[in-house]
Amino acid sequence: MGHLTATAAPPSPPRVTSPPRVDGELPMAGQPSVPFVEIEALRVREFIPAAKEALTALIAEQGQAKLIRPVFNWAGRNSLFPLHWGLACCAIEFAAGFGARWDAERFGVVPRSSPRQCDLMIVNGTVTWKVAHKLITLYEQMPEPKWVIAMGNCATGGGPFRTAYSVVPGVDKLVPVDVYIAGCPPRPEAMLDGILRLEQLIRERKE
Amino acid sequence: MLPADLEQALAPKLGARLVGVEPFEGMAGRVRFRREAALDLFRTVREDLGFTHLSMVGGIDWVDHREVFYVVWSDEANQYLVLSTDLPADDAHVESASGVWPSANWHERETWEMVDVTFDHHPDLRHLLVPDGYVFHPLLRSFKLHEPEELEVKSRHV
Amino acid sequence: MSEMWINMGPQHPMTHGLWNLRVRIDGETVLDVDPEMGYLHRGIEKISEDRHYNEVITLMDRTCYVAGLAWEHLYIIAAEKALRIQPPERADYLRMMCEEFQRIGSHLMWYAAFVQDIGLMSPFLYGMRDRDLVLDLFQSYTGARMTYEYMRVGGVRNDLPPGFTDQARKVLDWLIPRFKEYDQLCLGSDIFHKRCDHLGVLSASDCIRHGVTGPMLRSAGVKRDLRKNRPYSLYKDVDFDVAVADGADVTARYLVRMEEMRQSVRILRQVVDWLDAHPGPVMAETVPRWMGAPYAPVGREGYLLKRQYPKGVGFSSIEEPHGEAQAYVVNEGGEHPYRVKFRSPVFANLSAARTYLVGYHVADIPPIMGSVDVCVGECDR
Amino acid sequence: MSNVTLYSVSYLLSDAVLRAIGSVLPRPLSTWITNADLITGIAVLVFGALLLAASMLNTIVLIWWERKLLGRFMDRRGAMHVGYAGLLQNFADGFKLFRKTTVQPREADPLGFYTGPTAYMVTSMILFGILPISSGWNSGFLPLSLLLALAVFSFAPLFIFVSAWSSNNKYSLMGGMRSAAQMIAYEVPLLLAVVAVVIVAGSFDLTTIVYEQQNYWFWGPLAVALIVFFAGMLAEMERIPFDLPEAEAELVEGWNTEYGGMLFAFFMLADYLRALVGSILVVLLFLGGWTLPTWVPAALTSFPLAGIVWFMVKTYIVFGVFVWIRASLPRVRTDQLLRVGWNRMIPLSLLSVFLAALLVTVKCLPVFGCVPSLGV
Repeated sequence: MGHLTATAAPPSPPRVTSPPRVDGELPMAGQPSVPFVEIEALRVREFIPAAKEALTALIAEQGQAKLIRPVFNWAGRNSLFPLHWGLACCAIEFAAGFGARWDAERFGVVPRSSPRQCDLMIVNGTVTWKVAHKLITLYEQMPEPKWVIAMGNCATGGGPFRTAYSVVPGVDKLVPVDVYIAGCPPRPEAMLDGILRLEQLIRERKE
Repeated sequence: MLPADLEQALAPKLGARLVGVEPFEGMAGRVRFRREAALDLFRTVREDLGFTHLSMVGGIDWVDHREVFYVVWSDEANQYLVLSTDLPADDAHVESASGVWPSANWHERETWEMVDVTFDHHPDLRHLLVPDGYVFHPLLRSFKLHEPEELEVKSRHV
Repeated sequence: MSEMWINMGPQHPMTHGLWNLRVRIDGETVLDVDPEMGYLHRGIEKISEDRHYNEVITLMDRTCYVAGLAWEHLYIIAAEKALRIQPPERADYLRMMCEEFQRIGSHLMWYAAFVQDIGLMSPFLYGMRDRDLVLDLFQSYTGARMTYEYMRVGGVRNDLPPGFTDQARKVLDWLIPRFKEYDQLCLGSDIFHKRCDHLGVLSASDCIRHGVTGPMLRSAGVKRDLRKNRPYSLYKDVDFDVAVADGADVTARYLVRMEEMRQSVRILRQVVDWLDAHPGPVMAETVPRWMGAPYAPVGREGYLLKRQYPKGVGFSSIEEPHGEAQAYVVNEGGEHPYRVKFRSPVFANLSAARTYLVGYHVADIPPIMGSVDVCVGECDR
Repeated sequence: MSNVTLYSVSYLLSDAVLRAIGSVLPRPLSTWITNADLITGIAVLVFGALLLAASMLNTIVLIWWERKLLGRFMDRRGAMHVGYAGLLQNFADGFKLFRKTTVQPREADPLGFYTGPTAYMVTSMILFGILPISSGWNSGFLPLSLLLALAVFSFAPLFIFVSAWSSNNKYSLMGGMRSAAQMIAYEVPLLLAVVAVVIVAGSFDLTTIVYEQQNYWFWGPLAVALIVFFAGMLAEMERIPFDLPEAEAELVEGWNTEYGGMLFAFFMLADYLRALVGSILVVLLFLGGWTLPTWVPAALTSFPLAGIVWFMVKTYIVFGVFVWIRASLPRVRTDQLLRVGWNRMIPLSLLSVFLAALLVTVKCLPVFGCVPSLGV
């Protein structure tokens, strides 16, 4: 082992980390050597949403990929969780659709009570102006991607109550509707048919 | 219980404030009274005549005046009775029955918001069926229903 | 935990409809409740004023969507009184049959919803399954599962199809053992008794003070059933008992409803036998063609008033599956009723919510509200 | 058979792969890559991956099994149209939840909101690594594996409570409180029932406990302990009749009301992982693990992987009983649940410990081996 000479290795040039520049702001002199961003990252509360955003972006990117998209499409259309709520008459037929005779669970349709876990809102009945803003809130609480089925004439266009002072003439005035089911109330078969048509729509969707 | 019996029982207590008792199909009768008599009549009907159960309170808009009717039943007599009073349209108020029959509470709230009849001394007179802040009284004859298309056209012009 | 208000509704599994129960709780104890109604207020009374007498029937089916035929019956009695029309006997029997089948259907729906509230999962499906059989019967003679438009002023729309009575008897024979199964699933379980006994107690005097009727009143030991006390239609001709229970709690309401279904089966057997033996007209002769038309005439011309009816007020009250319903129909001689006012039993039963909910646990709210049997459609109208 | 274990399989796999890579690489790299330590390390990773895959697969099949069975109890068919007999239904659900947006409520605390479900999921997965499935499928000799499993099992209320509280929803909070109270109340009888098993078996090692059941399965002599353990497991798994924290009727979805997307999937998976672990523990402690009675024909026990197959059959039957209970019992109330827990279950579990001690002391245990239906 020979001893190292002082001149053998030239000193490495000091690495300069430039502070992030914000438009309209002058770079400040005498900043600490640790960049500002790293201090921010150390704060866990800020870091977790940032990491989540990056992860979501990654997943979204993956979702666009040709290989994965059909899988997600298949999964999305085969497991539609409708919101478990009942507005009016159609709610009874909605419940009958989950009964023993029709059993909507065959198609992977399981009602969930929390809007966070739903992808499908079946508006099963008359929507009044009093409940309108709650309906919109529920719709907004549902995570993307989400769909809406207007079940029955009332949800489609007000039905027999369209002239009434308290009834919204069609839920499409409030939220975007994907499938309309006619009937007053529609039979459970019609409800299942509506769900299957929605599945078809998802299958044919071009992203 | 016949209308004549009712009149006999009520007339001494109410005097001139009792307008009259008419026969009514399927009921003991229909007691018409002036609104000043409301509380006395309710108490008499409930405690002396035994009509312990108030079934419904409703209002009718007769354009020139408004009518409020109360349907009560008695278990012992196995009879219904309808009490009704006429109120002027510009000053429609009557004493609340909810102190006598607690079940009147919601019915009176509904009548208030639908037919615009104020119930004095009601414990909790606020909107029940229509949203808070709704200014119309839908069951008045002057309140007309229209097709939603008309509504849309109007709102577009506004 | 300090006191807080929670909103149970309008989207909540407990509500079985669209209403909001605001609850003030301390930990798990209920301190105060405030039902908030009107989320399904469709203005049926107002729309009726713009409608022809027979067109109101359409709204009646939607008023109470689990007991449409009972509400049709209620309205029809009041309208016939207001218009002074007498239906034929067979039509009355048919209406009774409708109402009793509807009572079974409604109670089965109640059973399905109620057992879900106490956490029983499978009986929900059993209740819906057996209700579908009743709905099949309705479908065979009215053409619809839930919204029938079957009754008309002056009678009913059409007679029964051939072979209906045999099918009805088969369904009745099927139902009786099922009721036993339901009882085994509920009353046979200790947990059911632990959950439901002495719960939501509403004594007879409280019931009367708050205008509570129907199974809730009968569960408090009061023997009041309009079919027996003030027989409307032809209920005086059939033989049945009034279901009464003591205890005024959730279990008592369960027992009353179960017994009512059995009694309905008993009534139905008599009614079906009568219908077999007595064919006849189902529409009164005095009713003009446009009023009792089997199919609604096309266009407004069909509704021209042929005859002024005498002015009058019709009042009717029937024992609807949820309780005592009343209709008040004012006829001013036109083709539309001047004013229609309905008394919904659920409306009164819910207005007493503070009396039977305060002091219990949060977990007790669903069974109690389940035992009340809320149908928001008829409450908000 | 007995010397082929999960670890030996993964070691062979890693060894073969690394040697194959080493044979094509130049000299210094190939010696480095065929290093024994590296092979061991890779083998452990493969071992973990196999465990993970097996646990995930089993969990998903378990959900399918529950849905089908529940459907049959309810007079319907359950999932049918996605894959053969709906077998792919849960994969579809999983992929869908993976794609869904995760909504974080504005007022929620992000730290607890995200770490809660993740930690719940991870601790439930660790459990699967501890439990032996057959003579070959285990993670080696863990002298205190039973204690370790129960310790990890009891982490759950903490994470449930954290996630419930941080999601800032009143229903979640109530669900979390109920969950914590319930799980803590039922830990005690659960552990005492396990003590009875340990007294009879004389070991805390799950493999030893299974081999101690050579002559008689423990459900005969320790029937009381089995009942206590079963009920305690029901409460720990939060299934009907003890599913108060998620009581759908009053608390919308209980403590996972605010969770959607992948975090909800974590909860769902972890719940069923715990259900699987609960069933596995019942099989290990009371139903003889992967062994079968001796009167069973040898052909049924000698085929490859027979231990795993029979173990899984038993586990799924035990889980079927859980499903059966779920389909036929109503839900109890919180105070009743806690009263039953403290007033009935703990005395019963103490009784079971006493009975176990008595059986060991008077040496009457071999009697159970003489009953043909019990004996092996």
